Amino acid sequence: MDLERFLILSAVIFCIGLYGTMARRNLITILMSLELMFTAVTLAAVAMSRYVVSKQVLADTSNTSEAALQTLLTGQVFALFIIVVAAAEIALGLGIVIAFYRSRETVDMSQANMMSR
Amino acid sequence: MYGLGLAKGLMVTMKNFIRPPFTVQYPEERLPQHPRFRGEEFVWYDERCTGCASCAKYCPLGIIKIVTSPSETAVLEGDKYDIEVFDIDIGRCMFCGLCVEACPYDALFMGSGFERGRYQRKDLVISVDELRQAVKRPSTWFRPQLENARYDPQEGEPLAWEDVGREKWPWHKQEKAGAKINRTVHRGGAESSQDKK
Amino acid sequence: MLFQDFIFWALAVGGVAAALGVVLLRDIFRAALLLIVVFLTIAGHFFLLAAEFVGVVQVLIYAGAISILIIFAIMLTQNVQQGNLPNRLQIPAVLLPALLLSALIFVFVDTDWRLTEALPNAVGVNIVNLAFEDTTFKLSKLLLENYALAFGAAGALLLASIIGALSLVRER
Amino acid sequence: MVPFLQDNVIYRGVYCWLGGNEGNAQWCGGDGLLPGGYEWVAYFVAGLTIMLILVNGALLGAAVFVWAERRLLARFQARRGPNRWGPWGILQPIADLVKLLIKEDIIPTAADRIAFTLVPIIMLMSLLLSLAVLPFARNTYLANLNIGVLYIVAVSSMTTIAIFMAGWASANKFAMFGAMRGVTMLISYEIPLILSLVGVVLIAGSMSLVSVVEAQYLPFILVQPLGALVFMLGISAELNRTPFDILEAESEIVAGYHTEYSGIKFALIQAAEMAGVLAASGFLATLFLGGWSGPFLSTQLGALWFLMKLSFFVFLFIWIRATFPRLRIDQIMAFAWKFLLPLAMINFLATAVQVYFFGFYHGDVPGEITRNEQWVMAAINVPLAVASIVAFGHFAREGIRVPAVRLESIVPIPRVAEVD
Amino acid sequence: MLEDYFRQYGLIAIFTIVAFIVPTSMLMMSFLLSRLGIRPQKPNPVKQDIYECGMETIGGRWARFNFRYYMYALLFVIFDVAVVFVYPWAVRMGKLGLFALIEMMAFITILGFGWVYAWRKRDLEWR
Amino acid sequence: MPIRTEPVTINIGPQHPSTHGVLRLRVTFDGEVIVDVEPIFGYLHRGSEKLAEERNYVQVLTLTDRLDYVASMTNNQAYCLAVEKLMGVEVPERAQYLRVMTAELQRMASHLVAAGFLLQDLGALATPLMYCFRFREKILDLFEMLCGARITVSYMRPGGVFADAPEDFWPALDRLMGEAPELLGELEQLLMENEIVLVRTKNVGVLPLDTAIAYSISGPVLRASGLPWDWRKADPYDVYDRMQFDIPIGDRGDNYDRFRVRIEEVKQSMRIVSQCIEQMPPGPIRTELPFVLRPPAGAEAYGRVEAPKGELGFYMVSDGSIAPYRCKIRSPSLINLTVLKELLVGWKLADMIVTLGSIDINMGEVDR
Amino acid sequence: MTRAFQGEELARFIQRRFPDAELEWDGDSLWIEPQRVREVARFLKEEPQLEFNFLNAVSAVDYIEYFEVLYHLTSFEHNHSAVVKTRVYGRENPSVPSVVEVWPGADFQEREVWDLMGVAFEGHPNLKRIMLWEGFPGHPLRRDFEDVIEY
Repeated sequence: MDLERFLILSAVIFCIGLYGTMARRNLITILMSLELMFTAVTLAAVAMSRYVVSKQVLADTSNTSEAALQTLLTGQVFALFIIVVAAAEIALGLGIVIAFYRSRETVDMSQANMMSR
Repeated sequence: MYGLGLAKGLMVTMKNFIRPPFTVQYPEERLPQHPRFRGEEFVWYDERCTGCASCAKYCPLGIIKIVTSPSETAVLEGDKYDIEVFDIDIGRCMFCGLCVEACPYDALFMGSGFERGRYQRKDLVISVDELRQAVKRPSTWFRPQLENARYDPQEGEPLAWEDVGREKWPWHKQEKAGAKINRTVHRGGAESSQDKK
Repeated sequence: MLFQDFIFWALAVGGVAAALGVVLLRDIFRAALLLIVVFLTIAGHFFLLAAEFVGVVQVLIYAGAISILIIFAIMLTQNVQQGNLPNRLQIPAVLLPALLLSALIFVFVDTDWRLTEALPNAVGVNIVNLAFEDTTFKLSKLLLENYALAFGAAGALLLASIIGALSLVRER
Repeated sequence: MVPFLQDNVIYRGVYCWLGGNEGNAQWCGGDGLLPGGYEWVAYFVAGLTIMLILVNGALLGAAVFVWAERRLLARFQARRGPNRWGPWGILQPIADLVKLLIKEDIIPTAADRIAFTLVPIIMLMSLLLSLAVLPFARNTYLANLNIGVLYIVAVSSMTTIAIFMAGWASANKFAMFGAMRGVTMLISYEIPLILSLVGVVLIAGSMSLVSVVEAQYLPFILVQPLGALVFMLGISAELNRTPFDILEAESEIVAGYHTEYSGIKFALIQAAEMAGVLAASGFLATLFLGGWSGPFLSTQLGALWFLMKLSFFVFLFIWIRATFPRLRIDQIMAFAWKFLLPLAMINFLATAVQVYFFGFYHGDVPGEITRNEQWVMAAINVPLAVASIVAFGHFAREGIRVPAVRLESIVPIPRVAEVD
Repeated sequence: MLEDYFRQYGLIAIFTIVAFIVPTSMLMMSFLLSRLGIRPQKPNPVKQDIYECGMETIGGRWARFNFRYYMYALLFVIFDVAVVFVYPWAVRMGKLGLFALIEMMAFITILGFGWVYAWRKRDLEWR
Repeated sequence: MPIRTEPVTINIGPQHPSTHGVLRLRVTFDGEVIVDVEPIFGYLHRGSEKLAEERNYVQVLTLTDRLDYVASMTNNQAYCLAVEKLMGVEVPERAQYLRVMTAELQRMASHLVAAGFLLQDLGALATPLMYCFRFREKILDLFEMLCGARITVSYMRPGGVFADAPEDFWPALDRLMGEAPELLGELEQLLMENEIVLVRTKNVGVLPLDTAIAYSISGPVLRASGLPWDWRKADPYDVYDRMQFDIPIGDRGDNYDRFRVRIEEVKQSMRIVSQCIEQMPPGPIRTELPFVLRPPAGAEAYGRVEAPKGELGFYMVSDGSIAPYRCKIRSPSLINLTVLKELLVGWKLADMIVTLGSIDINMGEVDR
Repeated sequence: MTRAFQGEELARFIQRRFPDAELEWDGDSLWIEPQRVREVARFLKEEPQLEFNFLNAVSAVDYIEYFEVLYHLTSFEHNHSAVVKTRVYGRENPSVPSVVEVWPGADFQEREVWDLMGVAFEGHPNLKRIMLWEGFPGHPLRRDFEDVIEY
């Protein structure tokens, strides 16, 4: 149950984030919900990395060299890259929100459909 | 080089760190107080005061209250007035010393205290009884005779009324002083206080 | 394992509650503070999963940097206390994640995972222990050799986001 | 018994006293109080002992520091300082604490009560947590994490959030000013702070503070002069010490982010700040001055050496506070981004090249920089530090020129002839 | 050793709880003192007003702030991410060799461009 | 389109750690930058001018002590000059020398306070302030020796000074003049080259000369803007025409120049004091005047001095009675404040406090 | 020495520019008509031989039947000074043109005169009470002011 509970937790947080992105009007809340989803995915990746082993490693059980062990950490590397992407995303996303706010004086998503004007 | 000024500043503070501190531990250790210091607890000589109320008149704030009445012998023998009330409201006093400057008989002097903290304003009013009973260590402010005698209110003995005058009591000597005050008057202020020292 | 289980459940309950707070609270500043709590609990999970470097990066970047950026953006825009309003799509917004969640849970439970516990102990040493000891040390090799290109791309992405975000926000 | 417990003096003592069973007899030399199978109790008690030391050390240290700062500042200012309570006024902080404890705790009506109350807790918490990895004597620490250096930075970055919460929750404009300024400054100084430690990590080959201390054949302040300088400046900004105390600049924004705090909450915030100085001095001593290692008897007198080095930095902090005025926010930002950041970069790149060269020289045994090599690095890095400070100094000194006051003896001559 | 790892982090977890309890208990103590009547608790509207130099607060409570603060936060986020990535490399610099060194230099240089860009565009200045 | 940041209006004062008394500034900020300033004062208004109409000429003197309570000697001097002009009285030479000497000592004390508080406003945690006060304390000690009070001296009288200096005053003064250069040098060393002070004050709060003149600025603030105008030189009163001294002026009129000019003026004051000690003639110290003065009816006079804060003037009108008919006080602090808005708009909050401090106002004088 | 202009001397300057001005002089003071204050002020500031660029003080004296408003002027260029006065009659709404345009330094001084003496200055940009609070009854420096505040 070790892996599953982490994955389920990750799924729950992901879905809460999904709800937030769909149900809220404030652009900043939407971005915050996106961040929730990002972290949920990161959690899943790290949990996988900790508990799930790839086919090759399992097949080649005699190989305990560093290189093989390192493949176990691929999930963590993924998590790191996700964090980088999340940071870039939030920087640009909030930049867009600020630019939006600058032209509309609001951060309300329901006003965003007037973008074509 | 950048930072040289900062380093100089650090050196200055370090120099002061090593030096003994400049301030003193107040109640235990006191800075020398100069004889001219204008302070509280006015020194007032009943014997000298005629109740003319010049001081009250010249007080810029009007905080001196004087009530006098002629003494029984006043009309006949030319005695001075009895002083019934001589209230000084220290709470409003600004210690300018104009009352002392105005006193023609050298009866009022500045004191040299500064520690008269009270919880209520009305306790700050000095009454005539307090003035009579107070230890008489007048400040030498505006009293050159005391200053010439090098009188030090902090160290010196309390002064009697004969010792503090600017002149040798010319008007009391003959016709006024004897009626009320049974003291012989024969010593001048300046010399006598010097003698004491 | 009792202690670890306790920590897990405490963090999980706290994290889910905080996450719900993030999306449901009306006061957007408090929502942002709760977002920090979510990040911290997830960092705790990372430590539980023996990923200490990822955990500390999570604290540093998510809780320490991204949340500050979000809070600043909130302060820059209006209506802090009433800023987090729901929109009209409440029913689909509840239904879709609920569906997705049930599907995901089904998949997670149903899948037959190849677990690391299945790895045999080679030469008397637990391979899992070996693999997750000093992860930072091992991560560096992966990052800089196996994923060198991605690493370079991350640098480029960061550069792009600096330039992009600055020019978006800059006052002109 | 795991190796990490064997090394730790306090763990070992408590463990042996309580739970030393047969399996550990070879290094405990006897049985403990508890029967076998209860090692976890011994372990737990040992951990709590260190926590007790850390918590009490931090809080008492903060109290002593308050006293020391007030006394020393007074001496720097040619004053006497508090001297009524106890000998040399040493009981003054206790009196202050009692006063603050029984003082009315006012929460403004407009404030956000929950966030307002949480602030002191978070501040003290992040401070205490950062102490967990500090080795304050040989093998004496709560935990020796592999990511120790980053752990410190990460945990102490929570203070930023607390400061922001304080400003926001107070609903006070001065507090908000202080908080916005503070957060902007703290985050700006975090980058050079993190970068300046890379050099240390490069030489030590590990982020664990214990390894860093062990790798210091020379104090790293010589090997990494730039790193030490940047870290020192960065940490004094993180601690809101002069000249970076804009977030509680009393002459401008009253008390900054803690304007509305009173009573015990104020005491806790102050305690966190004061203990923060101690913690920062501890980190400086550990990372750059060799921590518990001393010229002699560093095994026995480790705590003493550590304390001495810590006091040195504490004194330095107080000295600087007594001397310098405060910078303005734009200057502080320029200082971080235009002066400290490039210096940290230079330090890090130079150290990287040096370490690479020495690693290459060693061949197969990397990560171990010997004493002589550290001397060589010091010889390279000290002139480099001076050179780069001079080079980048002029970015920070924009607008400084030689003082310009002239003396004029004459009033301008009137154009119309004077009629006398 | 994973066991060692969990022992250490277990201690940190306990320490977190202790570090939470210590300030909280001090707040509780103060609260109890007010219950016991040792500490006064006499609120009134003037006392609980916001401090603004003795005058009533002008304008609303929520002041929106200048976006210059935001620029620094933006720069900070990006640089923070970048700087953190230096650490895994730094701990095994010796083993990774020239390629990693060059790669890290390249990474830092790329970010250096961002820094130079921000400098040239005067984003590092407080205008 | 820029983000519309709502300007924030904040009260700085009257209860603020660094507004130099009970001055209230309603400041509007955009971020950290000042958009608008409105000084509001009157919290210390005592109606000195009205009070003066109900007191005799000597009693009014005690009111002047309380105008700029950091520099009572110069206040006394200005008032006495005005009354003497009104009466047409000559002052004995020795009294003039004593006046000049005490006024210069007072100027040193006042400038030290100004410099110390300026640095306090810069955030220097009271260290320079303590050093300044240590110096000032020695001067105040001399005042106590001379006239029995340290702050509200009431030393001068129309027609002279009330008493000659006691004998032990002169050695004490010599001692002070001996150690003054070292004390001042320490202060200069601590601050004049300090990079932080330089970046904080140079080119900050620049007051161009034409603005300064248009806004009737006087005193060190005017001189820092570059005009060597000093009433002691331009229209010498008492014995200033016999004194050798320079007028320090600044280049740009920024905060640093104002600070620096004050420090230089302290040095010049030291020069004047030592000249006074050298030239001090024997003789009477007070023209014999009745205690209650009665200037001729309809007489009016404007007496002014170069007070440490600027031109301090007393415009007196007499109706022949024992009290002045009108006593208008031209207070430099109030008039120097006029330019505050010009000086502050566009600068930052931190500069505001420093600029305010560099003008060196005294609320006792502003509100009167 | 600062040379104090005699009233007569100054009057001649002003008469040359404003021939119809009604002037009085006595000793070193000069009286002008109140409605002409701003013009004369500008002339005094700009005339190259006078150049009174510095306004020392604006004062007002209550002589019961009229208010006298005084301008103490100094020229930094020539180091001379002058006193220009004007009389305003009437106790209800006495008013003088403001000289803030000419000398911005008159701002607070005119406000002070208005506050304490009750002489209004036409054209002052911000004429409101300065020392006392808004709504204070009367102008305390007038000779006939009676204290109505209950303490």
